[in-house]
Amino acid sequence: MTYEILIDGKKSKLELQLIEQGFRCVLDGREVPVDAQIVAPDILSLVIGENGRRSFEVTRERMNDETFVWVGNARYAVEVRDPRARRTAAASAGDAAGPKKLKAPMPGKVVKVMVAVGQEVEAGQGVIVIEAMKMQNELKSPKQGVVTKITAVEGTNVNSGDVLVVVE
Amino acid sequence: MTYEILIDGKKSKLELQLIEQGFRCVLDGREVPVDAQIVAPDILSLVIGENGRRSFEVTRERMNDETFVWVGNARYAVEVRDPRARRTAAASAGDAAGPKKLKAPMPGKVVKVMVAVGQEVEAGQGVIVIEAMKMQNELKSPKQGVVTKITAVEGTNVNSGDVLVVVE
Amino acid sequence: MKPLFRKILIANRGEIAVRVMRACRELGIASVAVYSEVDRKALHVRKADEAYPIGPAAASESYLRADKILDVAKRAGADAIHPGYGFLSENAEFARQCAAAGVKFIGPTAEAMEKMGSKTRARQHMKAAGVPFVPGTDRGLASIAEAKEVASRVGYPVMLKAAAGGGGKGMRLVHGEADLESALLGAQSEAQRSFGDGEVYIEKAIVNPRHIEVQVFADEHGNTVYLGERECSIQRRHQKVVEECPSPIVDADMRRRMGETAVRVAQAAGYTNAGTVEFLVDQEKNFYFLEMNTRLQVEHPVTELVTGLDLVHLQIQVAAGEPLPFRQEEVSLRGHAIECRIYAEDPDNNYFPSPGKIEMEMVPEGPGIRRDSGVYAGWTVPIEYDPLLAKLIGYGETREQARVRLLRALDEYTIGGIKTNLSLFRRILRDADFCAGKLDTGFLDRMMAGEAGAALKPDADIAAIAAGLFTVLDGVPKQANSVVRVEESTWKRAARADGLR
Amino acid sequence: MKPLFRKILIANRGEIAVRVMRACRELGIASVAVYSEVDRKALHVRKADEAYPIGPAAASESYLRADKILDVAKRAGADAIHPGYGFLSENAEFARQCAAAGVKFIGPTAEAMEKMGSKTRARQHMKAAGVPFVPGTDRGLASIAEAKEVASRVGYPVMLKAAAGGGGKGMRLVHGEADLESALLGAQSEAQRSFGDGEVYIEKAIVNPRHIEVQVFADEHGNTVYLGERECSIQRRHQKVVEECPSPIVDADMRRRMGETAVRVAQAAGYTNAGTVEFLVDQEKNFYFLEMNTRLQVEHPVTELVTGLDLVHLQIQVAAGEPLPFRQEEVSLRGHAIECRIYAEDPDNNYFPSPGKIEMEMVPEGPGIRRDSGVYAGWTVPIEYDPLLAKLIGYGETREQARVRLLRALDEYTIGGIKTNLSLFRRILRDADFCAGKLDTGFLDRMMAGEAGAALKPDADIAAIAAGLFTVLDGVPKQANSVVRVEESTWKRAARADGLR
Repeated sequence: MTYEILIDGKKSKLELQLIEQGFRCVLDGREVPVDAQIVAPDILSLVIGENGRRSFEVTRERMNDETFVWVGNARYAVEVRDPRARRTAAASAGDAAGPKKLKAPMPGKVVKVMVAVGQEVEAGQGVIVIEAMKMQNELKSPKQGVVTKITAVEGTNVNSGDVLVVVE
Repeated sequence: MTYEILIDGKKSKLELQLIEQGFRCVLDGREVPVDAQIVAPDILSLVIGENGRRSFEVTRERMNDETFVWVGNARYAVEVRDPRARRTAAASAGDAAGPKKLKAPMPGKVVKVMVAVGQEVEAGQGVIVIEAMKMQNELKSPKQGVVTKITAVEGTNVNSGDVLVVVE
Repeated sequence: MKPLFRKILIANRGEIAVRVMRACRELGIASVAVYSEVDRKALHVRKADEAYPIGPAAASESYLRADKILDVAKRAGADAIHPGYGFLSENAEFARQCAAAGVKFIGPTAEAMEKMGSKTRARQHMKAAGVPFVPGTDRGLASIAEAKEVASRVGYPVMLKAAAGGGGKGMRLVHGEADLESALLGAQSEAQRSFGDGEVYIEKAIVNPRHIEVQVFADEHGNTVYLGERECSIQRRHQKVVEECPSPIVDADMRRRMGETAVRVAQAAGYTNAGTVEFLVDQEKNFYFLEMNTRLQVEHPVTELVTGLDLVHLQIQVAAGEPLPFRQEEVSLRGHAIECRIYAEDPDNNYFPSPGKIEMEMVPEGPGIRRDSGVYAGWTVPIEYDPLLAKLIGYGETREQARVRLLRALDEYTIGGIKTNLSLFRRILRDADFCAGKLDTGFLDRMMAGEAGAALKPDADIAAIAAGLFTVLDGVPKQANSVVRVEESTWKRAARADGLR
Repeated sequence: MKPLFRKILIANRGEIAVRVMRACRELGIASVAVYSEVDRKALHVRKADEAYPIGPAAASESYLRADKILDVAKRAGADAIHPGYGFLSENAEFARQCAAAGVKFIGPTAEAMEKMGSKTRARQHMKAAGVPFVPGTDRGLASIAEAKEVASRVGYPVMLKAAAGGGGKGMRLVHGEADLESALLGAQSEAQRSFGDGEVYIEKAIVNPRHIEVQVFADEHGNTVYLGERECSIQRRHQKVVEECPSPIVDADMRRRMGETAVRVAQAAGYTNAGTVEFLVDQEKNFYFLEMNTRLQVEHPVTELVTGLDLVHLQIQVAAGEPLPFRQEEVSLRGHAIECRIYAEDPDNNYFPSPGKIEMEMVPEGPGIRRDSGVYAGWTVPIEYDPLLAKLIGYGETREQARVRLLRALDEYTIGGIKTNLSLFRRILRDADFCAGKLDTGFLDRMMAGEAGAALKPDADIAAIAAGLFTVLDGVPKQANSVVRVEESTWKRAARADGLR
């Protein structure tokens, strides 16, 4: 099985082949001896190497529709593309040309909508203000374009990951 | 919905009726105001009463095929009989007349099988010795009768809940 | 033994409510929680013996509603109320209402709170008690000549401040006499424009002060003691982030002088129960009274670890009328403790609050580590309140040992689903100035402005391998039976699952 | 600063391996785990920087295999080995092999271990150092006349013991001279039958002794100190269950006398690093040397909490050749600590071991509570090793505060899936004799023989309601999306689920 894996946006090729005692693991053409065990849901214990068998605890975190893994104190954004699902993955990868959704990065209350449908906005221009825990946060347009949809309503609560505005 | 509930073997009748703000709860004919929330898998936060709203944290524990609930420090064996599944429940409730399975109460190694198939045994007679953590434990026959099956093999490991011997 | 109280209502939420409930449980006292609509599943409700709803999420409709809280106290039969910190804890009117309702308020009297509540009134009481203030004038300057005279007496740099002021309006920092006249004119006209009052006074400017506070405790029999100091100079937006006890710069003599001053402050106000006297400390280690906090502080655990005392037990005992069980000379500091305030905030977005559901929590334990938490995995941190999730406190024989133990504990600590400031502490605790104890209120802004040192991410390869393995193993069916055979490995199950494809 | 060691191999498993790894992390030293086949997922493997398999589950094939462990040390480049307790920790031959391999053994020298390893050899060394033993004779009694003379000199009751003995054979407890002659003849003939050697000697019988031990520490520069005592009288099947520091009966003078004796014991053996000298204490508070444990004890945390020291840090520092960083007169005890050993054993089945999978774990935290654990929810406790899961330690200003904090923590502690002895501690800590500090090695058997007080189960109604609610709520489908709307209650989901039926 071969996967295309993006770690913080950087692409790697990972081959995993089931063998008697676990997996044969080849990362970007380099064979890596791996001993892996799931010790709890979303927690993987890895021992890597033959001599100098380094022990790692890797934790998977899902937030909205993103996935991260923690290795020690460092958090990596990950995306795994299964070759069998490659077309779907490629199709869903947005690019700058299409419409972009501005999502709420945390739950909060919409205190101000600063744009109107049809309005032109610059990339980085403030479009929505959300308040949480008594602090206000101005959310910025993800790209230059025209506001095609506003779902946020002033005075209402939103959840993390809710779409607030679409810019096209 | 009405349930027959056994707590440490003592039977109660519990009616739970879904209402606007939760459940209407009647235990053995007595209405009990209940505010219940699942706070984590198998952990229930209960607030009971109107004035003097007592707060309880109740944890469910499943061990082999038994279920227990912890209320504070006390552990109660529970059995819930759903009226709709009553026939099944009644059928599966073993009685002294049928065959009885002797199960391993903990994982361990079978160090001795003290009976043979066809042998008559008394209730409480030692039939199997299991060793765990360097201590030996003699398991006793659950009833008087004849050994009809022995699945335990000396020198092998067993898991908690494995059937070792059947007495009929 | 007669119990101190029968039942205590805790008029608070989060970690401090849990901490007070633990003390109640230890002392054999029943605890009563109150909660707003979004807090039904909060940890403090789970830990309480009784729990009562008090209204909508907004604190003004629930945790700040003295009437509702006193009504619950009555219904539940509570004979005392612990206010925690924040909310109603420094509200003299609430303390007065408790007294009127015959419910003991665990804290100072309304009168003592009022003496300390207003800064100008506090200043008058404190002057009478001989407490040091930042040198300067209390009233407006009559002339530039007077300004020059005062400035040269207290020494430059000086700060000009509008008497009616606030928010930085009418303020000027002046480094030498050459700049004084124009600064004074500017400040006066700005004050006039902003407040309709051109009165301006002078204070010595304390450059990069330390913020050091002294814990005091007074019983209802006239005994007042000090329990060492806390260094609280690491602040962001005037919010403390890391606190420690003792301060790296306070020696036994300075501790005694600060402590005795703090006791005079408390006595001048007729203070009872736990309180904290805050000081500014300049680079020559002169200390100046800032204000008194008339409640238990968030950072009280560092004092507990270093003095070996339980301040909440003491609060309850003293409120029940017991005398302090020790005298000043029996108080001793041993070792060092450092506290990190774990907030729900996003380190990658200017530490903006990040409420939401905690999907995962791996918590540190072991030697020298204490954690006071108000949350749990599965809990949704509401958007309405303070973002404090938990306090992580490290203790050691020495400051260095406390530091490395905390770093070790931070390594064991993961919170998933929401963003937290855990990474900030890893950076602070490794900072060279922090290690050297070179702290002042500008420390954190300086550190943040410095090289971030680009978050170390040495294990991208491991992350890639793990990501792939997680994906493969997701395809392995979970066993229906929770009992897993010792001999049966994940691999065999994976192999079977693979065979089925 | 030069690191003490570069990499330490921990030749152990469970909580002690984790505890040592934490110290390594704190001191900037890499840690190496070794593990048997059933321990791949053990907590100590998860916490280590490196991990190596050393063979089958049986300890004799893995954790007791000096050759395999030294081979790993070589492969991993470890420059020191920490043996923990048990396994190879008191194996002089292993210490010698480490030295030969150029790997520092963190503990005493092989020579010191050997001096202490044999009871008779230890006795000779200790006699020379003037250490008190239980009074009596060392050699066989020549006649009944001699027996009478010795017995009346040491005082009744006395114990007759076979010189070649063990296992209770040839032993007789004698309460007065009238019974002495027949008892001696009986003991001699039983000894002759059992061991082919009729030699019998007399010792004063210590009735209901306390078991009190002294922590000693020696560096490699001739400095030896004592770090207070631990009361370990609460035992079951000669296994300690609860320990505390200080002992309720040891005052400053007795502590000094016991401590100085313990230091003489250590010095007589040329001892280095951490060690423990065990004493029997009779009802008149006379103490008698029992044996020396040449390793870190399970119960070391109570000493750490009361002295404020980290004994594992000290072990590593001393092994690296550093001098002790303090002198005897700088050691002070403050407060009180009590430890509970949480075992996987079934309280309803004579405390028989109960290994298996831990399905759930709710752990205590907060003021005064430390937990050193070697397990986690999801871990399968193997059948091959000691049943110790974790140690729960409570600290307080006073013994009473430590006690109530521990009881509070026990209230917060639930382990599901396997049986544990948590309920035993709830009973011990509420026992009247325990509260009064009236402890001796017969305490636990007496308590267990007494009224069990029928486990309190006041909340059967609550259990019934909860059981029903769990069943109903099981029918509610889990949300596919883990983000739950704040406004959306369990009830609404339940209502929808119900509507679908």
